[in-house]
Amino acid sequence: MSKVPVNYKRTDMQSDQEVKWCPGCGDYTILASVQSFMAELGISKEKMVFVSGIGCAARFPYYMNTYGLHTIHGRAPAVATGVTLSNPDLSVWVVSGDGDSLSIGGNHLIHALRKNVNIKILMFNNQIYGLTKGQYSPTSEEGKKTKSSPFGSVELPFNPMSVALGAEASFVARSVDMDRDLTTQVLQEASTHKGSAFIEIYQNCNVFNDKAFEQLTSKEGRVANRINLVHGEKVIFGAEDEFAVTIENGEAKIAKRTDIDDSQIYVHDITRENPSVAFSLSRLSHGPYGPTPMGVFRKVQRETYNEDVMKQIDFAKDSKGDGELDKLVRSLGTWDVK
Amino acid sequence: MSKVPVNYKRTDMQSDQEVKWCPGCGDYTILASVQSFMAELGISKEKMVFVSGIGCAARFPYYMNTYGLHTIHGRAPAVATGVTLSNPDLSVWVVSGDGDSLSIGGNHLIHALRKNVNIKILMFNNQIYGLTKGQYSPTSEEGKKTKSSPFGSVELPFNPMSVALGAEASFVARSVDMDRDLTTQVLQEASTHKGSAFIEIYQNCNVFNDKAFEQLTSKEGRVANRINLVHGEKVIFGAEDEFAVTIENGEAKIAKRTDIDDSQIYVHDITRENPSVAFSLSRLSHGPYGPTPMGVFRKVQRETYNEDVMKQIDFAKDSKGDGELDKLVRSLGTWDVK
Amino acid sequence: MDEPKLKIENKTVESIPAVTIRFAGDSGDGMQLVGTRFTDTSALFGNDLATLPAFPAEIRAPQGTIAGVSSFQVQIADFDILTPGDNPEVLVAMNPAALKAHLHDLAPNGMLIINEDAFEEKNITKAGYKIDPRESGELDGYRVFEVPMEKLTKEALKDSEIKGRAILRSKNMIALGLISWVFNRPLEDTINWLNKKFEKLPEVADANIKTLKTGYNFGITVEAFHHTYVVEKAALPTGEYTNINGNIGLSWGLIAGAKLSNLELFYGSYPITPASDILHELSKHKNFNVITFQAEDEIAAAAATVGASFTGKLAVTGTSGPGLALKSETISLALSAELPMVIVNVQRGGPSTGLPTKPEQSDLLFALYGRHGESPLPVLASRSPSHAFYTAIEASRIALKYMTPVILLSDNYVATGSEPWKLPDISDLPSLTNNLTTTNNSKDGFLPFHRDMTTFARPWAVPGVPGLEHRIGGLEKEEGTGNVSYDSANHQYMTDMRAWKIANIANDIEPLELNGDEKADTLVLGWGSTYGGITQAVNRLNEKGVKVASAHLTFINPFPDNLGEILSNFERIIIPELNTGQLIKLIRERFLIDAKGINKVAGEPFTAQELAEKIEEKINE
Amino acid sequence: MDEPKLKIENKTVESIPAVTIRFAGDSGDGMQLVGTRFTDTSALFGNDLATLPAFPAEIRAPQGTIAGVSSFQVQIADFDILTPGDNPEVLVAMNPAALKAHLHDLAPNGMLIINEDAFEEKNITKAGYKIDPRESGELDGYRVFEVPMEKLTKEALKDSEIKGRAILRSKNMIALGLISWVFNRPLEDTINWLNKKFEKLPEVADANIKTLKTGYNFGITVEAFHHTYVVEKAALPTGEYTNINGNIGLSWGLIAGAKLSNLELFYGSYPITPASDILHELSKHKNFNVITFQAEDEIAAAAATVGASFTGKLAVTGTSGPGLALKSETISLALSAELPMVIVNVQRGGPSTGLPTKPEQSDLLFALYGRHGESPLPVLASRSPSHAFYTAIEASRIALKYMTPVILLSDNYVATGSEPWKLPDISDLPSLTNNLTTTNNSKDGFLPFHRDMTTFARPWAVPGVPGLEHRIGGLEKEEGTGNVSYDSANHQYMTDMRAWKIANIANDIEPLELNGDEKADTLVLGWGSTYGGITQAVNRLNEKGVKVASAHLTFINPFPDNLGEILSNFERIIIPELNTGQLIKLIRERFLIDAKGINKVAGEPFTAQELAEKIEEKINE
Ligand SMILES: Cc1ncc(C[n+]2csc(CCOP(=O)(O)OP(=O)(O)O)c2C)c(N)n1
Ligand SMILES: Cc1ncc(C[n+]2csc(CCOP(=O)(O)OP(=O)(O)O)c2C)c(N)n1
Ligand code: SF4
Ligand code: SF4
Ligand SMILES: [Mg+2]
Ligand SMILES: [Mg+2]
Repeated sequence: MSKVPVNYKRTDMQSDQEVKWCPGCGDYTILASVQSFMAELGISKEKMVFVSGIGCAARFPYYMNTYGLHTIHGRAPAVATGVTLSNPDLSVWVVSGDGDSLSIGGNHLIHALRKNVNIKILMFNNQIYGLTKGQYSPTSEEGKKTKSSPFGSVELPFNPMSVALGAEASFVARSVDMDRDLTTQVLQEASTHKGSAFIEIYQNCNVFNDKAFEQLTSKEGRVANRINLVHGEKVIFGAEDEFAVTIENGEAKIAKRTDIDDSQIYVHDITRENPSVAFSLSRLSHGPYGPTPMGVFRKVQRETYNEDVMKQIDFAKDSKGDGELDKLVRSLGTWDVK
Repeated sequence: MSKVPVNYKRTDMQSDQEVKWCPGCGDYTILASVQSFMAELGISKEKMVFVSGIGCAARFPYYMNTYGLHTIHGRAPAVATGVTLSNPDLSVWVVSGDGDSLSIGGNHLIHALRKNVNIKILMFNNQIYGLTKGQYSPTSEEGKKTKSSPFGSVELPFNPMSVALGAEASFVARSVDMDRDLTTQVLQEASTHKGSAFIEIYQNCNVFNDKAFEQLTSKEGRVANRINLVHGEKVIFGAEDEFAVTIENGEAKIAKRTDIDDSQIYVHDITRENPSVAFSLSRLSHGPYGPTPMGVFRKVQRETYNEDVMKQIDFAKDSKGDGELDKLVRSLGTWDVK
Repeated sequence: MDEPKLKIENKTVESIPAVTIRFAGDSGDGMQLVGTRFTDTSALFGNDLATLPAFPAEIRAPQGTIAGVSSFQVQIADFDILTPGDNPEVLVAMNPAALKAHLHDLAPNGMLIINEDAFEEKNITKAGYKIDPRESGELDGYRVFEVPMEKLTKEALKDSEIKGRAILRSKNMIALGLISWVFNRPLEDTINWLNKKFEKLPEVADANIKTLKTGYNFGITVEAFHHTYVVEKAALPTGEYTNINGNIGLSWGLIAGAKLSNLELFYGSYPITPASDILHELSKHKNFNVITFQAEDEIAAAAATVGASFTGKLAVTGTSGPGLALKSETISLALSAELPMVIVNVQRGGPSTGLPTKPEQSDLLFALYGRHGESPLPVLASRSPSHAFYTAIEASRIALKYMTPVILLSDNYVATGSEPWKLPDISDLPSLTNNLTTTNNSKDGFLPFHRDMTTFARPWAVPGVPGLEHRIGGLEKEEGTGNVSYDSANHQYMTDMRAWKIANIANDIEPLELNGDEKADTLVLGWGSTYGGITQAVNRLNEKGVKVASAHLTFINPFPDNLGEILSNFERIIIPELNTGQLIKLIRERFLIDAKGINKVAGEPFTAQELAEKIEEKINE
Repeated sequence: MDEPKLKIENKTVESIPAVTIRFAGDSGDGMQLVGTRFTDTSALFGNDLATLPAFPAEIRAPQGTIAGVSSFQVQIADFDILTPGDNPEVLVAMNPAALKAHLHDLAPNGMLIINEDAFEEKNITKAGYKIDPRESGELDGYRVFEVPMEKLTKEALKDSEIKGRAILRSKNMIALGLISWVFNRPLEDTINWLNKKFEKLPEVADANIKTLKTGYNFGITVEAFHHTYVVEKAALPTGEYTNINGNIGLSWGLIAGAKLSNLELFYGSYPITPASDILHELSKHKNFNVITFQAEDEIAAAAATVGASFTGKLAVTGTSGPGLALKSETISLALSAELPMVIVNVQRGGPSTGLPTKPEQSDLLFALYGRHGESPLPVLASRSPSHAFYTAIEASRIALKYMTPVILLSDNYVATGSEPWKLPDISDLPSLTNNLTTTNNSKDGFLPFHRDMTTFARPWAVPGVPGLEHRIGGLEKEEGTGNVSYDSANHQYMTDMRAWKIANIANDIEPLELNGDEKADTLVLGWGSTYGGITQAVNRLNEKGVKVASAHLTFINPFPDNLGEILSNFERIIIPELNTGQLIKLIRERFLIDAKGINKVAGEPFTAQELAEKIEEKINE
């Protein structure tokens, strides 16, 4: 997609629709981050398309002053696939919730990632069904008491990063609503990625699941628990950089820096073809509890589905010439009745 | 499930239905393996249930002299979930194809695995849609020419082992139709596993995708390319055991034994809590090409969904007593009209 | 502050037969709670009542806007009523948006209580008013009472441990207290309820109670309110009553269906408004051996339910329109495998995501014809919260007796509205039969498709039963053996059998009953949630001397046996529906009768008044 | 071996107007190929023809069993025919199972050619015969010819490079050669075809050609076959013809629809019998800018198609019954968002997985009512392979002009049967309009739901067009702005508008035409694939002097404007359908006419004979 110099302000990205999330919802911050980011993306706004499913998060397209399609529950990646296949020149963004993406929509998500369709998928993970007023979701922690699990849920949640990596995702990243800088960085990396990008954004639902991400957003938690993944850099974290991540026996581990030599520290490389290390990083936490990696896990270039489809069409036209109906209807052989 | 000593012969496991696969189809061999195995499982046959979706593979239940339900395309794991939840005392097996499990049924598969529902899922992977006469499937190799991809498919296939591991599967294994011994071993391991088991069985479709697994089944291929994973043993392979698998920098690699010290060889451990190593093993091949790991990748004990559900019910009955309708209808408060 | 004196001093008390009150405010203002409390107190007091909650599809839409307004309407009466009332005689508006959204419904000369503290310029503009409605003259013709609810709350709580803006959370209690005064309702019940609810937060309980009393006392004190009303106890049939909404009635009916059939209940579902509360309710009752399965989507929910049915459960799946669409293929499997199953569909406004929190009856034809192939199944509908209890049992009965999926329709109006329900004697409920079997039915091995020759049901042999191992699926099956069969004659036979089995149920259901003037020329025929509205409209017309009768279908497929005869006794058939005309299509087709529809697709139930007028119009046409 | 002499010596040649031949054998026996070759040769020769292939749902069911039998029927004629014939006059049976499965259809005194080498005891038992049918007397009344096809093949190929059992693969060529002799068809065309097909395997081409000639020569040589037949060229309208089946006709029609509307075609699908061939065919034609998307399931296929429509493509999704069930929710989204889209449903036997390779017309009501909420959309049906071409264009036209999803029904009979098609002059095909826009339609910003006041279609502004950015979805939308609206009056208005928009299409479609005796009392009304059968039956009855007319609907929703008037001109309406009565419900409901059905749900089309008899019965009732 050729970038033309377009200069927008954040307000240019705001539609005239009133934003209808609950006061205090983390979605507001993400909306602000995305609007600011899109304003500076350098693409004119008629080329931007936001596609969503159903859920609180999925109201997102209404608030973007771009083309937008609010579809049905779980199907946004498939709809977006149709959009980008039809016009590869568009910048296509999917906005979804944890239920929308990982419960009803899990299959479309993994297939879009596998195919490397050129769409960017933002999953706002509040670990709850917001719009339907608070049932547990496939990312809710085990034992969670909700309306539909009054005695506690008995399901191990998905680790969304692991799911995406297991599904051959070429770009996988994580951010959190409150951290606008990190969100912007991650969006930036995604926007320069050819193919599908999967971005999990932890998002506080202050009505049905308040403070789910406190360990990563509270004053202390954010310094203690965020493991920032930066390409090319040693993975070090903690209030005083006192911890590091190592890769030992095929597993990512957390070590006190005093216990290891600095040379043992894992140096993050988002471009590794083999997703094994990215996967092992994803296992450092199972949800936003304790030390949790944030940022880009993986960004690997691979042909996109769209490009390949277009290549076949171009090839067919080059080799057979533009299709003509006259020839088509005669292609099985004809005879004359006189 | 308590095992009572039941002695069956293979023929006891055969239903009176004529087997209707194409002559030469790999499904016959798998059927033989499964029938022999089930005969010796020590469970009486009225407790066995085979559930399937739609496809050639999915005809399987008709040929087992047990309870069987041939359902609809892709939904067998969900149907089987209902079966095992309703009667945890049953031995519930799902039989499915690569299209059934990974195309239309991908979401049910990953959710069943995540929840650790007590069902055993056999996916016969012939890398093609057999029943609909030969379209590419999500496990077909890139560039595959089929009726629906006359110019070659442009999709990266799933790596089914990676998908399952990314979805928190507690048991993951692979076999191949021709190898009845390996299939039996793997079935044996699965049957003693508490929770969901995912077993990929490479299966030759001699009509639409003949010889897809030649690199693992031909005389030379089977010695050269099969990496047999055996719990507690060093992973060594090759006609003369000349190759080994090592775990280096978080990735599984193949090394010539002459290039490494034997102590560097990975010793297989199916019980590792952390799925990272199993995942990295799954990346040794992307399909049945070249050296490919076979056998059990992972077998980790974790509470099953069924057990947890039953515990809550038992707990509720213990604490509140058996439900009584009289009390129920009064539970919101009543008043009298006189 | 002293305990308010509950003696009637300084006031005139007028006795009225019924009143309809609507509470309206911001989604965050707690109107549902106020409404429910007032309802429960009135129920305890002995009124008959019916309620209609309404809330936006957003969890909490922007404060102060029309989109964010939530409301709760209740009619209380000293006689037997069927609807939550037409136009309210009392409207409580907590802010300008609530006023704007609801004023047009208020009855002429109605009582309008507004929270004057909310009428700041900002809020007035947000609500879309150009000028303050209190000054524009548009409130002329109503009895307006401006109450400084926020000021009163702050004063009441000035010594409370609750501080800052949190104080204002209690302001809904001003409204509740005040309305309690005006309608002479004691506070005790609500005080007890508050103490229990906030057991662990006594300061919150305390704050709410204080504010509640302040509202009540405001009524006592302020001159304006000295005229108060009382609605006496209703002369309901004697008995023990509880107040339920349709989702609860339906849930309990399913539990009862399981008990009565000696089976265990399996409920597979995926959350969706307005059906989710069935999942919530059932998941509480695990001590009834109820398994609730929250699936990854509606397809999985239905599929697991098929698995549960195959394994011998009373297997139920519940959803709303979009979810029913997703379940279609799976229902067709159950139908083909002839497995018993209940599919609950709580209808809402469509198409697509539509109006998720509004009632509509627009899924009827979908329920009847919403499957590929020839796939008939029974369809029945609940007409009210208590009827939902009985229809859930009835749907279970039919499914189990005839080995078929059954669709049970409810809608948002039945599901969320409430009414007093006279508790049945549980021991009087019928026990339900099923086709479970443990014995072989032929010497050549078990025949899963060997039918019972009265019901045409096949036997139900479930895994675990030795000797009856068998295999079935969704391909066409041979009669008897159940083996896959592509034979032409067999397909014709099985198709006919499946159709006949369902048609035959017509003999096994309650005949249709007439209400109103049986000798009239005109019959108003309805189904589902329009019951209250239609019946009340017809009763009113009868009182006025208009000759008209009504009848209400529980079964839409098959029709009760006597429907044709009843219809033939009337010259004019009128069919009101909250859709563009669906039952009417079935009636016209089957009986070749030129029935006329009264239709509305506006996300709202019919009011009795509206129906009475339209019925009269049609009669006079 | 010499070139067979094509002069007619030693034989009587009888000229007959038409003949129906059925080839039947094991799935592996190549019957479809033999049938297709004979068909193509006859087409080239100038006969009119129609075909009916039939194969089992298994890829290759067990050899020698009835389940494994595959067949191909073709009628060739020297006049204009509409069906593949009723009972075949010639049956070729490659083994006992094929005989058992098809003998009962063979016309009295019909010619029966059997492969005698296959009549070994093993095969006879496998087919379910207790004794050899050749000895049981059950072949009495037919003209039986036993041909040692395997022996002949082996002899023919004794010097071939092909060895072992592979030789027998060519035995179907004996049958083709022999039938070619009996019906005086030259071999050249098939020889050329074989040479081309096996260009890279000349030894295979050679073996097949040798066997083909052997079969032909067997006819020349063997006394028994000296009586041969010729079906002369049909007096078809002059023009250029090709032979197509319905899936190809439909695929080409979609490509044409895109060309004629100056759009690009997007086809999203998931393989399913019998619709898969549309995906296969379209994926070949990428040089027409056709994008085919094989999705992970039917929901994704439909969803991607909605995305393509939003982005300005002629967006089409195709499937069969179970897949249509899965697409229901997504179609409802397109309907609510008012996006143009064509949904192709190739019907097969249901319910559930049913009879996947058999024709049935049982999805009609599902197409009409198979969505939650009030969700009307146009439904049309193809009646024949060539008609599929035109209906695909017509469905595209309606979708694009009215901004609506359109359901186009086909069925297994239309989809896999073939007929000669007189090619249209491409330049005569109409160009199709659409609602694409690049200009703003209001000074307050673009209004995506501002409708055209003749078609009620909304404008189609697609991503990439500057200034028309807008956002829509499946929640109810405000007329004009398209913003989410929960307003009651707006919902009523939009519901009415959506209904009216579709109803209004009745003015824009071809009026219904009458066939047969226009003055008759009886009208036979049909839709879809029964066209050939009904028309031929009515024509035969007319010839017999029975007064009856017929009419065939292309649009089932809305009905063509003149339908009511036409119906009112007849006293008796008969509606034959391959279902239990679906169109008839619509007709009875709409026109309050006591129409009578002729129904069959046996996985087979009606034969003309069967229909003629039943129609006459109804007339005489
Ligand atoms: C087919 C269908 N099933 C169910 C629903 C009801 N529903 C709407 S949103 C939602 C889940 C919302 O959770 P999530 O995706 O996490 O989004 P959030 O509201 O938390 O942002 C559900 C179950 C629906 N609209 N459609
Ligand atoms: C809802 C639905 N969609 C599509 C089909 C058609 N269909 C039947 S089996 C199949 C795929 C078969 O492939 P696979 O699962 O790999 O099984 P195999 O036949 O190869 O064993 C498809 C697409 C169907 N029966 N139902
Ligand atoms: S319910 Fe939760 S996620 Fe939804 S808008 Fe409110 S705070 Fe946000
Ligand atoms: S098509 Fe392939 S998978 Fe299916 S039965 Fe035949 S050989 Fe086996
Ligand atoms: Mg969520
Ligand atoms: Mg397969």
